[in-house]
Amino acid sequence: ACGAEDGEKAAGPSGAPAPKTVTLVSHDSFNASKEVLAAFTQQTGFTVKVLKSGDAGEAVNKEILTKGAPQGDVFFGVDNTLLSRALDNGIFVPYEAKGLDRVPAAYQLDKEHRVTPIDSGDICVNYDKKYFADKKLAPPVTFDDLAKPAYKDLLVVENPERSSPGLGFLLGTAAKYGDDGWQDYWSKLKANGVKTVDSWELAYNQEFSGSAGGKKAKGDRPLVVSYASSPPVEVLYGEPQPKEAPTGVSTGTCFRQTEFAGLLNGAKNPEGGKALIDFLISKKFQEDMPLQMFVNPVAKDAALPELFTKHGVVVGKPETMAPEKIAEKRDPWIQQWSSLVLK
Amino acid sequence: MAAPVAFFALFFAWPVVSIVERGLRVDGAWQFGRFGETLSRPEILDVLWFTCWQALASTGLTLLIALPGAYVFARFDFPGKGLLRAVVTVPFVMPTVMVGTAFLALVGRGGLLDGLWGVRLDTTVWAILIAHVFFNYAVVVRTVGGLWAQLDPRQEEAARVLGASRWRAWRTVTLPALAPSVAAAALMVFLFTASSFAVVQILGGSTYSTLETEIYRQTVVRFDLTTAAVLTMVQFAAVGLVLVVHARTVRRRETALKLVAPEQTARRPRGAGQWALFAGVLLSVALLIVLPLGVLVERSFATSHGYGFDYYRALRTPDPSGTFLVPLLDTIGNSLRYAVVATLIALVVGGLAAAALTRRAGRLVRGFDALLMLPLGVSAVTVGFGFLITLDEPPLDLRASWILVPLAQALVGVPFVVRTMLPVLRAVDERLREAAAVLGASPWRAWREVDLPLVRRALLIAAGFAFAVSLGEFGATVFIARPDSPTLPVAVARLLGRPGELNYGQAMALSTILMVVCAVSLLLLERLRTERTSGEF
Amino acid sequence: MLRLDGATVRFGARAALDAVDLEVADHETVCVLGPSGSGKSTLLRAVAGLQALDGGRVLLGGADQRGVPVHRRGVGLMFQDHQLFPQRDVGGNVAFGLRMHGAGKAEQTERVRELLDLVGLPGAERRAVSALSGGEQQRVALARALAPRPRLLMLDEPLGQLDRGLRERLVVELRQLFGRLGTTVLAVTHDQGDAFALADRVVVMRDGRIAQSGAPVEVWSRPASEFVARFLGFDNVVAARVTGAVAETVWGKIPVPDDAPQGERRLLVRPGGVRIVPVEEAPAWTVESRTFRGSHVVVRLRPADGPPLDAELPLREVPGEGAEVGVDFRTEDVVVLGDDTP
Amino acid sequence: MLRLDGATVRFGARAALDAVDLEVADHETVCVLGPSGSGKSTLLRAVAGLQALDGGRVLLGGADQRGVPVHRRGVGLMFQDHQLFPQRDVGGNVAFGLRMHGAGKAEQTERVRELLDLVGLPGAERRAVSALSGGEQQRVALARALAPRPRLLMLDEPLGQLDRGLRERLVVELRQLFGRLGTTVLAVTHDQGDAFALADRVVVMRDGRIAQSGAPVEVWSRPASEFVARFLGFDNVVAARVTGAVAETVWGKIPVPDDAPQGERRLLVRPGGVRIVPVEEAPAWTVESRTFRGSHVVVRLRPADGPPLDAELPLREVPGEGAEVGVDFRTEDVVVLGDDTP
Ligand SMILES: Nc1ncnc2c1ncn2[C@@H]1O[C@H](COP(=O)(O)OP(=O)(O)OP(=O)(O)O)[C@@H](O)[C@H]1O
Ligand SMILES: Nc1ncnc2c1ncn2[C@@H]1O[C@H](COP(=O)(O)OP(=O)(O)OP(=O)(O)O)[C@@H](O)[C@H]1O
Ligand SMILES: Cc1ncc(C[n+]2csc(CCO)c2C)c(N)n1
Ligand SMILES: [Mg+2]
Ligand SMILES: [Mg+2]
Repeated sequence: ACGAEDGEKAAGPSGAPAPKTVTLVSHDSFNASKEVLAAFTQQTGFTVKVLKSGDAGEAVNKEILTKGAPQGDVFFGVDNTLLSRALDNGIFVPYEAKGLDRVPAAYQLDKEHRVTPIDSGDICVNYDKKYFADKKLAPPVTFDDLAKPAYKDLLVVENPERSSPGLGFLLGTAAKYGDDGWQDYWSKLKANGVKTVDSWELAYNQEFSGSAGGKKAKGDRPLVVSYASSPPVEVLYGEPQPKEAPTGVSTGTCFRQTEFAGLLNGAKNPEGGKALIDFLISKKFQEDMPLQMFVNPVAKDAALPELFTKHGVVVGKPETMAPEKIAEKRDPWIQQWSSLVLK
Repeated sequence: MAAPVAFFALFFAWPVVSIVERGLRVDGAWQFGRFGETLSRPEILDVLWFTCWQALASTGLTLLIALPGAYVFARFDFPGKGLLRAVVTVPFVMPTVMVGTAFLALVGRGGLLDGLWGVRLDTTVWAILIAHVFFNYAVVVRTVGGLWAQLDPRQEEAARVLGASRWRAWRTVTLPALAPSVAAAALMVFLFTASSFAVVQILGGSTYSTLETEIYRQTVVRFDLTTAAVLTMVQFAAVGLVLVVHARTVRRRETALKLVAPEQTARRPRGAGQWALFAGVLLSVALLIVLPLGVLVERSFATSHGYGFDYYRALRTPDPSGTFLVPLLDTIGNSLRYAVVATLIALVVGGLAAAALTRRAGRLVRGFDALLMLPLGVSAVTVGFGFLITLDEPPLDLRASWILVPLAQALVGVPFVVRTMLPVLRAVDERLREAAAVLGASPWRAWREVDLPLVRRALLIAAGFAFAVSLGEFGATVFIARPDSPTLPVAVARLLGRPGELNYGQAMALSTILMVVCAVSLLLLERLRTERTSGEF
Repeated sequence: MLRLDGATVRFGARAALDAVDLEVADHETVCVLGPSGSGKSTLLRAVAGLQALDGGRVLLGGADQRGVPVHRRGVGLMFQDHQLFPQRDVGGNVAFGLRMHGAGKAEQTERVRELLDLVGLPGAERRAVSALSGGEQQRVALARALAPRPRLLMLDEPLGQLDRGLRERLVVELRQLFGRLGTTVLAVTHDQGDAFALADRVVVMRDGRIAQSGAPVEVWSRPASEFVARFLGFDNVVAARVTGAVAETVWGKIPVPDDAPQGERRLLVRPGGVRIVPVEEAPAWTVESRTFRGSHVVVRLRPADGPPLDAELPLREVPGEGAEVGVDFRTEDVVVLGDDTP
Repeated sequence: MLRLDGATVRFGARAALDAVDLEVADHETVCVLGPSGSGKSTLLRAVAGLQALDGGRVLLGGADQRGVPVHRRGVGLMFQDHQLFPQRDVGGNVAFGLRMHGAGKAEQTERVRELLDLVGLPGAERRAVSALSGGEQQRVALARALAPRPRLLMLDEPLGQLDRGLRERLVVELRQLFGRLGTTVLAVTHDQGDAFALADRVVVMRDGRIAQSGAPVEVWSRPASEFVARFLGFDNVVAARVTGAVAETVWGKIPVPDDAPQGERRLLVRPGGVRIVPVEEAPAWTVESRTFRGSHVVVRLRPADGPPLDAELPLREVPGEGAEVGVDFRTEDVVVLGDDTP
C-alpha cells in the first residue's frame, strides 16, 4: 500500500554492510530534478531518499528534537536566521566538503565546517510594473523610498513573527538602520500606511496587485515583500509565458538569506552523507538548483540559467547579519516590532 | 476495548506526554515555576480569553444555523438530498488556506458584501465566526441528523395532541431526545474552533491569535518547548473541563429511545411553514457553503484570457521545473489511498471503542471516553513532534513510514466515529437486545443484528467524516507525506507557496478536484447506505 | 361536536379509512369497535390531525379542520402504544398537557396527584416511566390524556392491559368523570364489555368502513350483518328460509320473532338462547367440546348435518363430552340478519 | 420443566417477585393472572434470564440456570410491548429466531408463511413493522416468538390487543399447536376468559407472590381468598358468621354448602347466583343501577343496610331502575372464603 516500501529495506542499521541509501532531510521547499539525483547515484552508488519535514523552522526543530537518533544522514535547509539554534544544539558534525574552495568565504559562516553553504537568496520588495507604469511613477528602490509619501498605502509586508520573508525584511531594516534605528524607520512605514498580513501566501496572492491571485482578489498593494527570484518565476509560470516579468525588484531593499547543509550527528550512513554534501556544492547540483528552488547558487563556477539572467536582477549590496546576532536579537525585536506596528 | 486503548496509548498519549515532558523538564529539573510565569503574562491571558469566547460563539452560531439544516436533512425528502448532503460536507476537506481565500472573496475587499453594501468583514471576528460555521455545518447536520432521522415521530405527535405547538413540541420532546447528539456535535465544533489555526490566521489578520497559533509559534518559531508545554497543559485542562461538562450534561439526558428506520420518517415538506423552513435552509447553505466554494471553482476556470480548462490541462503535463516528481493528478490517488486506510483504522478503532462504551460502565470507561476526544483539542504540532521523539526505535520507527499519515489522520477520525455512533448506540433500547437474546442470539450476534443495523446510518456518517477528515487533513500530513506521494492538500499548499499564475491557477483547479473527489466519495458512501438498507427491507 | 364527511385515508392502494361518515354529539361517549387493522386508530389520528386525509372532511364544532394544526384542535389523544416521554418521570408526563396549556405549578401538582389517584398509582410522580409495568404505563398514558381536559377526548385502547377488576372500576369512574365534565369521548376498544359499559353509542368498523352504529343494546340484540354478529362473538350463524314466525335451517325448525324479514336469510342464534333438553326426536346433537369460560361454559354441539352450534350454559347444566342431547331455541335470542355488505 | 425456588427480585425496597415457588410440568400450559404491577412480567423476565435474581433459583429441566446466558436457555419470550426490530420488515422479524438457530433459507420462508397465516396476516412479509396497526404488531410479535419452537415458551399478554373473534380463534389454534408440538407454555394474561380457555393451570399473583394456583375451574369455583375473589371480578363479598349450612350476613341468611368452614368468615356470592324474586319480606332491595354487559346485565342492588350486591341477570329478567325487589341465593354460587393473607 501507498508504494513507499521500496528502497527502504536497504537502509539497515549501522553495523550491516555499508548502506546503499543516503537520506536527506529537508523542508517542504526542497526540490531537485530526477536526472541530477540519478547522476549522484551513478557517481557514488548511493540512492538519495528525501524526507520533507515541514517548513524551515519546523524542520530544524525536528532535527534538534531527534538529536542523536536523526531521521536521516544529511540535513539541508538551515538558513542564517536559524543557524545558531542548530549549531548550539549540536545536531551537526564537522565535515569539510570537497570543492568548498569554489564557494566564496563570505558564505562560509561556520569556521568549524559543521555546515556547508549551498544556496543563497534575497528577500526584497517586489513591485507591480503595470501599476507604476500606469501611474507614471518610478518604483521605489531603497528602504528610504518606501517611507516616502509617494508610496503611501502601497506596501504590504508579512508578520515577522509568523513568516520567514517577514522576518528577513525586518532583519534587513535592522541591518540598514542599526539596532536602535530601525524602530524609527518602522514608525515612518506605519505612518506611510504599511499593511501587515500573516503569511507570504496572503501577501502575495491576496494583497499584491501584481500576482495572478492578487488580481483576482482585487489586491490593491503594488509593493510586497517577496524574493528577488519571484519575477523570473512569474515568467516561468506565466500562462502563457510573458516576454517580460510583470513584476520587478526594489534592489535596495534586500536581505540575504543563505541556506546550509550539514552532516547529522548520529547519521547511519556518514559516508553517503559526506558524498551527498560534496554533491550539493557540485556544479551539476548548483546549476540545477535555481530552477528547482528559485535560489542562487553559491559555487563560483555554477552558471545561472537563462531565465535568471534574462528576467532576474543582480542585487548589488544586500543587507546581511551574523547568525549569532540574529539569534540574540530576534525575539526582543519581534516583540518590539509587534507593539510598534500591530498595536 | 483493549485495541482502542492500545491505539491511543501508543499513538497519542505516549507521544504527547513525551513532548510535554521534554518541555517541562530541562536538564532533569522540572520547570513548574513556568506555569505561574506564563499564565500571568497578559498577552497569554488575552489569547486564552479569545480562544474560549470565539470557540463558544462559533459553536453557538453553528448550532443556530445548522440545527434547522439537520432537521431538513433528517425529516424532509427532496430530490438531490444526497448530493446536497455531500456538498455541505465538502468544506470539511478543504485546506483552510483555500477556505480563507474563498472567504476573503466573500467578505473581504471587492467581495460580495463589499460590492452590495460596502461591508467588509475581513480582519473582524465575524469573518472568523462565519468561516467556522462554514467548516462545521456538516458536523452538526450529520451528527444530529443521524439520530434525528431515527427518532419516532410519534413522540412529537403525542406532545402536539397535548397542546404543544410545533416549536414547543420540538423543544420539549425532540430536543431532549436529541440532546446527546447535539452535545456531541457541539463538543466537536467547540474543540475544532478552539484549536482553529489557519482560519484565524488568514481571516483575523495579525490581530487575533488562539492558543493553537500560540503553541505553534512557541514550538516552531521560537522553539520554546517549555512555554509550549505549559500551554499544552493549559489546553489539556481546558479540553478536560469541556469534556467533563459535556459528560455531565449528556449523562442526565441519555435515555433509551424508540428508534425507527430512517427511511420512514422523511417526507416532502408540507404547508407554508415547512416550505419556508426548507427554503431558508437551502438559502443559508447556498450563501454560506456553495458560494465560497463557488468562488474557488470560478477561479480555477478564470485564466488570463477568459474562462477555460487551461489550469486543469496543466495538471496533466509535467511541471516546467520538474518540481513535483509525479504528475499532480497522481495526488488524487495518493489522497484516496491514505484516506481509505485512515478511514478503516478510524472505523475499527472507533467502532470498537463505541461498542465498548455503549454499556454505560464505571469511571474508568468514562475517562477513556474523554481521552478519545483529546486529539481533537490538542495541537497537531504537539502530536507531530511527539511522534518524532517517541516512535523512533524499531519496530516502531515509523517516523518516515507512510503508515504514520493514516495513523495521524485516524487520530482525528476516531473521535468522530465514537461521537457520532455513541448517541445512537446509547439510545438503542436494551430490550431490543433482550428480544434478540431470547430468540437465540449471543451477545455478539445481538450486537450485529440489532445495534449494527440501527447504527449503520451513524456508522456511515462517521465513515464519511473520517474519510473527509483524512482527505483534507493537512497539519500532520504535511510533514510526514513523502515527496514522491504528496496528498492533494499538500500539493495545493506547495503550489500556493510559489509565485506565478500557473501555480495559483493549478492550486485552484486542484482544490476544485478535491471538492469533487470528496463529494463523489461521500455520494458513493450514501449509495452504499441506501442499497444496504433496501436489502434489509 | 365532531363530524366526519366521507373521510378517506389511503396507504398505498389500501384504504385504511374509506369514506367514513360519523357524527358524535356533544357530551356523547362513542366507542369504536372492530377487528385488528380495521382502521380504528387511523380514524382517531385523522380527527386529531396527525394523519392527513386523502378525501373528505373533519369538522369540529362545525368548523372544517383542514389546515388547523394539531395543537389548536382542542382534542386529546391517548396513543395505543402510549408514547410516554422517556426523558420525563411519571409526574412530568402527566403534567405535560397542563404545562402546554399554561397551568400554574400548584395546579399542575394538584391535578397530577388527583389523576394518579384515579388511575391507581398514587405517589408515583417521581418514578421513571421505563421502570413501570405495562399496565402502569397505560394508566400513566391515560392520566396524561385526561389531564388537560380536552373538549374531545380520544382514547385508543385505554384499558387494554389492565385486569378486569381495575378496568371495571375505571370504566365506572371514567363515565362519571366524563359526565361531570361534559367531555365528548371517542374511544377505541376491542373489549365489547368495556364498550358496552362505557358507551352511549358503539360504532363497529370493518375494513375502513362503518359496519354498524347504534346504542349498545341495539347492536348487541340486532346485529346488522353476519360480520357484526360474528365480530360480537356469535358464531351460530346459519342459512335459513324464513316463513312467518318459523325459519327452516339445517339445524331444524327454529322459531323467529313475528316481525322478522321473510325469505332466504342468514340466521343468528345467540349461544345463550340455546337450551339443552332431553333427546326427543332423532337425529340427536353430540357434545363435541366444552370450554370453561368463567361464569359459564361454552358447549359446542355437532348436529348430524350442518355447522356446529355453540351453547352457553351455566356450569351446573353442562352435559358430558360425547353425550347425545336434544336442543331447544329461545325466540328472543334468535336474530334474522340483514345483508352482509358492510 | 421449569421450577422456581424462592425466586426474589427487588427494585429498590419494593419486591417485584417475593420468594416465588412455582413448578411447570412438561407440556403444561400455565397462565399467570394478576393485577397490573403484581410482578407477572418480572416473573417471565427472571425465567428468561433477563432479570437477575436477588434470591432463589430458576431451574430448567432440573438444571440451575444461574450464569447460563439468555440465548442458551432455550426459552422463548414474547414481550408485552412487542419490541419488534424496527429496521427489519415483518418477515425479517418472524424469521429472526430461525436464523439464529441456523435454519435454511427455504425453511425460513416456509415457516414465516405458515406463522403469518396462523396469526391472520398472510402475505405481510415485506411490510414495515412501523406501518402496522397495534394488533397487527402484536400478532407479528407472537409469530416471532413461536417461530423457533422453544421448549419453554413464555408469552406476555399475547392477545391483549386483539378483538374477541380473532382471540378466540387464536386461543383454540394455539392450544392445538402447543398440544401437537408438546410445548411448555407460561403465559401472562389479564383476560380471565383467555386464561381459562388456554390454561391447564392458572396462577394468580399478588404483589410479587402467588395468591392461588390451580386448575381454572377450581380457582373459579373456589377462590382461595377475598383478594382472588375480587380479582376474578366478584365484588359480592361480605362478612358472615357460618353455622352449619347457613351464614348470617347483613344481606340476611344465606345458604352455604354443607362442608363449608364454620365461624367468622368472608363470604362470596357470585353475581350469577343471585336471583330476583318478588318482594316477600321487608326490607326490600332497591335496584341502584344496571350495566349492560353483552350477554347479560349486571344489576347493582342496594340493601337497607350493608354493601351493595351485584346480580348478573339475563336481559329479559332485568327489573327497572329504582324498583324494589326481593333476592334469593343459589347455594352453588356461594363460597366461604379462606384467609386473606396471600
Ligand atoms: N426496572 C424497574 N425498576 C423499578 N421497578 C420496576 C422495574 N420494572 C418493574 N418494576 C415494578 O415492579 C412491579 C412489577 O412489575 P411487572 O412488570 O412485573 O408487573 P406486571 O405484573 O407485568 O404488570 P402489568 O400487568 O401492568 O404488565 C411494578 O410495580 C413495577 O412498577
Ligand atoms: N403508516 C402506515 N403505512 C401503511 N399502512 C398502514 C399505516 N398505518 C396503518 N396502516 C394499515 O392501515 C390499516 C388500519 O390501521 P389501524 O392502525 O387504523 O388499525 P386498527 O383498527 O387501529 O387496528 P388495531 O386494533 O390492530 O390497532 C392496517 O391494515 C394497517 O396495517
Ligand atoms: C476551525 C476549523 N478548521 C478546520 C476544520 C476542518 N477540519 C476538520 S478536521 C480537519 C483535519 C485536521 O484536524 C480539518 C481540516 C474545521 N472543521 N474547523
Ligand atoms: Mg389501533
Ligand atoms: Mg407486565
